Amino acid sequence: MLLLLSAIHLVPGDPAGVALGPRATPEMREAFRVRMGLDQPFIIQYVKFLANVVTGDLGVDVWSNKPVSSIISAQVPHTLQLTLLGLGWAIVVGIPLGCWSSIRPNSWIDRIVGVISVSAIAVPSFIIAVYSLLLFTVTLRWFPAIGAGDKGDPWDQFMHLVLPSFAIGLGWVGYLARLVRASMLETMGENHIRMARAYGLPTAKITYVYALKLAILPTVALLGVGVGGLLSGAVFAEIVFARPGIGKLVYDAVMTRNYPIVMGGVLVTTVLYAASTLISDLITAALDPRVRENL
Amino acid sequence: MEAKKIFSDSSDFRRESRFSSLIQLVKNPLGLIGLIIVITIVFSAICADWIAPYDYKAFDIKARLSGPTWDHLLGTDNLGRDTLSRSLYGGRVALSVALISVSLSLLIGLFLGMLAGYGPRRLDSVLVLIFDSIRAFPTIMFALAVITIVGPSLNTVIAVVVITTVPGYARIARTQTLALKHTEFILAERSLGAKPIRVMFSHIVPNVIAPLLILASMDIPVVITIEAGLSFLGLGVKPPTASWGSILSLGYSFIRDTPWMVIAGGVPLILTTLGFTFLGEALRDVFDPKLKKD
Amino acid sequence: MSNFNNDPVIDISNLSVDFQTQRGDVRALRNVNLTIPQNKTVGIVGESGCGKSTLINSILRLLASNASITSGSIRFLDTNILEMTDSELNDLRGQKISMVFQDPMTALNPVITVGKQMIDILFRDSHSRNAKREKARDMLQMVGIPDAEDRLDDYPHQFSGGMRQRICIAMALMMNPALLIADEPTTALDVTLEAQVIHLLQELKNSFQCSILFVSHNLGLIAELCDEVVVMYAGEVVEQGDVFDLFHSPAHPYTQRLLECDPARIEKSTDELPTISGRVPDLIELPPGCIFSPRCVSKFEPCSTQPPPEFVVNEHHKVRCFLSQDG
Amino acid sequence: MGNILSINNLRVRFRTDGAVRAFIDRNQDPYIDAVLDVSLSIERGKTLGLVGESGSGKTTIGRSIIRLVDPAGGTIMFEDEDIGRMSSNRLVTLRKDISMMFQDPVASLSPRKTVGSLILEPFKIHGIDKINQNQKARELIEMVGLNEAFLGAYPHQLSGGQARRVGVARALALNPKLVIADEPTAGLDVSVQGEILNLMRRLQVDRGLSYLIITHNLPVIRHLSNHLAIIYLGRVIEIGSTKDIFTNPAHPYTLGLLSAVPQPDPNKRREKLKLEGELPSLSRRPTGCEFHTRCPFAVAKCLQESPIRQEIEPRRFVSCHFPFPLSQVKV
Repeated sequence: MLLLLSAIHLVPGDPAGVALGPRATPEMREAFRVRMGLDQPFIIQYVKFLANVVTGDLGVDVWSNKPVSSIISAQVPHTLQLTLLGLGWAIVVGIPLGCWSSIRPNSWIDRIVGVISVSAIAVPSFIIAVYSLLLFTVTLRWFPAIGAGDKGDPWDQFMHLVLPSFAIGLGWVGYLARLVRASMLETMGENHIRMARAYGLPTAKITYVYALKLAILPTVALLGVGVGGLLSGAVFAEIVFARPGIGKLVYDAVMTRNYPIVMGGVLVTTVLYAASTLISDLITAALDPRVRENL
Repeated sequence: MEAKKIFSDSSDFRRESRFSSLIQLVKNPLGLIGLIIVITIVFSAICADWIAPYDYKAFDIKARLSGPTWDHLLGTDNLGRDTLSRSLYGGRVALSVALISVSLSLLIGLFLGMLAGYGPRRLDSVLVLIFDSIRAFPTIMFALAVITIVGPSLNTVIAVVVITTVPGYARIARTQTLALKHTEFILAERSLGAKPIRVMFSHIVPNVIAPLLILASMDIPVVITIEAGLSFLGLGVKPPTASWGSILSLGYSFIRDTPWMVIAGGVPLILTTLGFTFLGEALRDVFDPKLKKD
Repeated sequence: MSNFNNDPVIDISNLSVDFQTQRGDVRALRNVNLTIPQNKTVGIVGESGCGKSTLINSILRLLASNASITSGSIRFLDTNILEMTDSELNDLRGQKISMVFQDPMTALNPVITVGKQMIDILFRDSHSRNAKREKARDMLQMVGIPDAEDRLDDYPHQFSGGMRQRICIAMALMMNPALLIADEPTTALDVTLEAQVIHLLQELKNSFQCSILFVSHNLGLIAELCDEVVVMYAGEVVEQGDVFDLFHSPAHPYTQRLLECDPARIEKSTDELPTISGRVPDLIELPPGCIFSPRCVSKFEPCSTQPPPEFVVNEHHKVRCFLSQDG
Repeated sequence: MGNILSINNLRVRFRTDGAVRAFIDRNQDPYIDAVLDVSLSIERGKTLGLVGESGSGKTTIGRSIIRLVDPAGGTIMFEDEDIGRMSSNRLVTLRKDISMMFQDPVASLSPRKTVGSLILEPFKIHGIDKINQNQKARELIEMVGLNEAFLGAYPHQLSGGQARRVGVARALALNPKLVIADEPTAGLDVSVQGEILNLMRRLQVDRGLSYLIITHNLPVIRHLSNHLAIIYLGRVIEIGSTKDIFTNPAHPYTLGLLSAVPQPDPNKRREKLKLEGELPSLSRRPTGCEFHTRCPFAVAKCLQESPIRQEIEPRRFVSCHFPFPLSQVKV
């Protein structure tokens, strides 16, 4: 936040000018500046902004004068649903896929899974969004095209979620598969796994208890970052599938230069991201006694 | 393990081929595919002026939104511009953005990361705090916010990409430096009287640069994606400059009329990101001893 | 070869192992013969690269994927380990043969409690969980871990290196194996802890009635603990015999030099320590004759042309060296 | 001949908790003493062995001599200067006079440099360029018994013994007066150990070097050092001539260490003193004599009073309430 605010001050040009466009009169600009508090010194602005944020006040919408906080909080659930479902895809498909290909490294199954997951990582999520829209909606007409679905109809809402969450989650399916495979292979080479083998423990137990319990740790630690990636993807998914959500809201606000909404939206995503990092840290601590001790 | 030690002896050392890594890279089928794709894309971007059938901003009023014809192999857009030519020029934009921003990030990240790792602890804390706050923004959100403030342009895209990717490089450079700081060979250099600058540039850089280069090769597709994404949202390149993102965006608007624009913008983008990712993965397999074992 | 007891626990004959590498096949083990009698401790001694790790990994069939066993057999009581199915192997491992590894810091799983890891070894038993837990506690007590009951719920990182090696030994003896393989179990420990662990092994070996295969580069430890000694050099067993015989009248020049080089044996302070000049041969292209001949000070005519067969010095003492040809 | 180095009451502390953490835990003293009240000296041209188990602080003592760690108290007199008070410029030139060899022979060589450039590195660092570089490199590599071809090799291509030789060449490049060697034989096979030790011994005689050898390996140090200092929990508990200590250890810990060394002779199996227990944690030092937790002879006095260092014969010091009388215990 500090960074963004300082960016406003450091970049050449007048934020009011950018926000209101070239045709604004000097009076309009001055009024805008006073209304946004841009006429005050930087530190005061920042402290004021923080104080407002703490009390839940994110300012008011430039055009409608509605409080930003209520506009945003209306959109949060949509984005959360989308992100969590995307994450769900990644976990439910990605982790088993990674495990599976690590059991027989360099077999043809492993190679195929490898190529597919690397490709899934490489292809941008908005391309997947556009192409899946083209294929499943325009051509095959299997899924509804746009919007979030009927409010009272959970099935309809779910159907509207399938394609967007697939689009944003696919990359992370591949990513998790690769990550789990790599850390499984690394763990499988460790001494204590050799020892478990030397004791004749059943292979399934070695793989799914002794190795996975360790190999999952880096994956869990990365899930926090993963949510950040999914939130970025959600922006595109929401635009392509014309879904409500923070991404769409902020994008529209950028187009209309609705500065408070952009700030609020970015702030809320940052908070979501921070929360997910915290959660993944807590899960790591729950799984790893060595981390727990240093908490 | 056993086998390695057997080679050691007291009158000669283990000799090895200089080109073994390159051979290994080409032997890996994915690496080879990646290399071929990357070479093709780079070639066509450099030679766009000669191989593109039309100028990227030339109109053909008679043929608007046409499908593939002999005149226009990949069809035209709503203004009648040749989609194939625009795709070729789009590659040039994508690659130059990627190249410029990745090399900037790499250099800045390397420097800051080493500074954080080798410098005083307070500086380290401050830098880490800054890196973490930048990483706390989802990239696209950050880009949207910055673009609202300074307005869209290619330079903004590069700046945003550099700012958001520097922490990744810095983090790796920092952890590597921290790990190296207490290794015996760095202590040995210090015990010989080497000053920090010498230790950093002569002994830490050569050991830190390899993982950074691998990250850079993996980052190129990410950067291309960001550029295309922002242009897709209309926040990247300014018209009439062609970018894969803007072609896609236009295609998306006319998706119910013709799929060709979406294909012409998307397929090269997919190929490029795949090519660079395959190459990056293969490079990592060759150079990262941790994963090399198998 | 000593065979005075009844059947040996392990009888290895003519074992050869190759490793495929980019440069060619590394002939890591060649024609190894070795028996481990019941209730005896056999020590394998040799410097790095002599093939001792390869040998013990072959016994448990834990060789790396680029290794191939080109000849020979490893008999455990009356079955050939090399022909065992996976399920037979799993029965063998841990239950009949168990192993203590070199580095106690990495040998235990860091995210599973010590008690759970010990109980898991008893997965073949049908006893109740509580009975298994009691057994684990008793074992920890036996190897000298104080407050064993409470410490079952601790994680490996909460123990010191010496304690972890004691835990590993306890785990190895959980199933009352017929053979315990100890691969340099004290190399990672300080001298005083090393002495403690060796002492512990001495005690346990009497109460558990099992054979021990003790691998070490330290001659002192071998002399301290073992009944019989096998000397390995560059992938071959060059000499084997009773510990007193071998230490007091070594027959192979390599064994002789090795003993001379050990600084612990040199009573008086000296300015010039003895060394073995030359180098371990490349195991991809083997020298034609005796494997030690390039470094041997007492080599003569046949040494560099033909490999020496096994000569019998006495009932308990065999050596691969032409010097012993006439007995 | 006099002493080239004498250390008096050296103390080295390490921070265990960060400032914030220490504040939260109300930890008034977030430090541990890794080295405490260490006094010892090295005679010119002679070798002092510093013996202790891992975690005893022996490596830290070595590193504080070249100020890789800063002492918290005491003096380190090198010739007539206190190393603890040297300016950073003087420290750089000091490193021409004192050089250090680190534990791991391969890992202590910068992995992306050739042996040739590693050997010439000391000259570059100290701006000595008026030398014939090729000739100097050849001289040095031949001094340690390797041939010229090695100048083009990278560290990972070397065996432990070869890398150790390169380390010796580097340490001796600038003609130092004192060489600190941390476990010079660690990780080497017995047959190679002797070669390195003989090399070090030969160079000592040729060049009048003084050595400080840090090790846990008693059989090896016996043949290399003139004097020994036995370290326990960061303190010197016994110091004296190597011969005297090996024949008449005065401190029970020294006796314990000596009898822990296994003898390569099945007739000499031990039924003797065995040290029970493990090294206590530095953050919770035992009361009284810090060795009492493992000492088989400890009595009430040992638990309460710390022993004072006493000189039991000329240049032979021991910190124990009840040292073994001389010429009574035989190892």
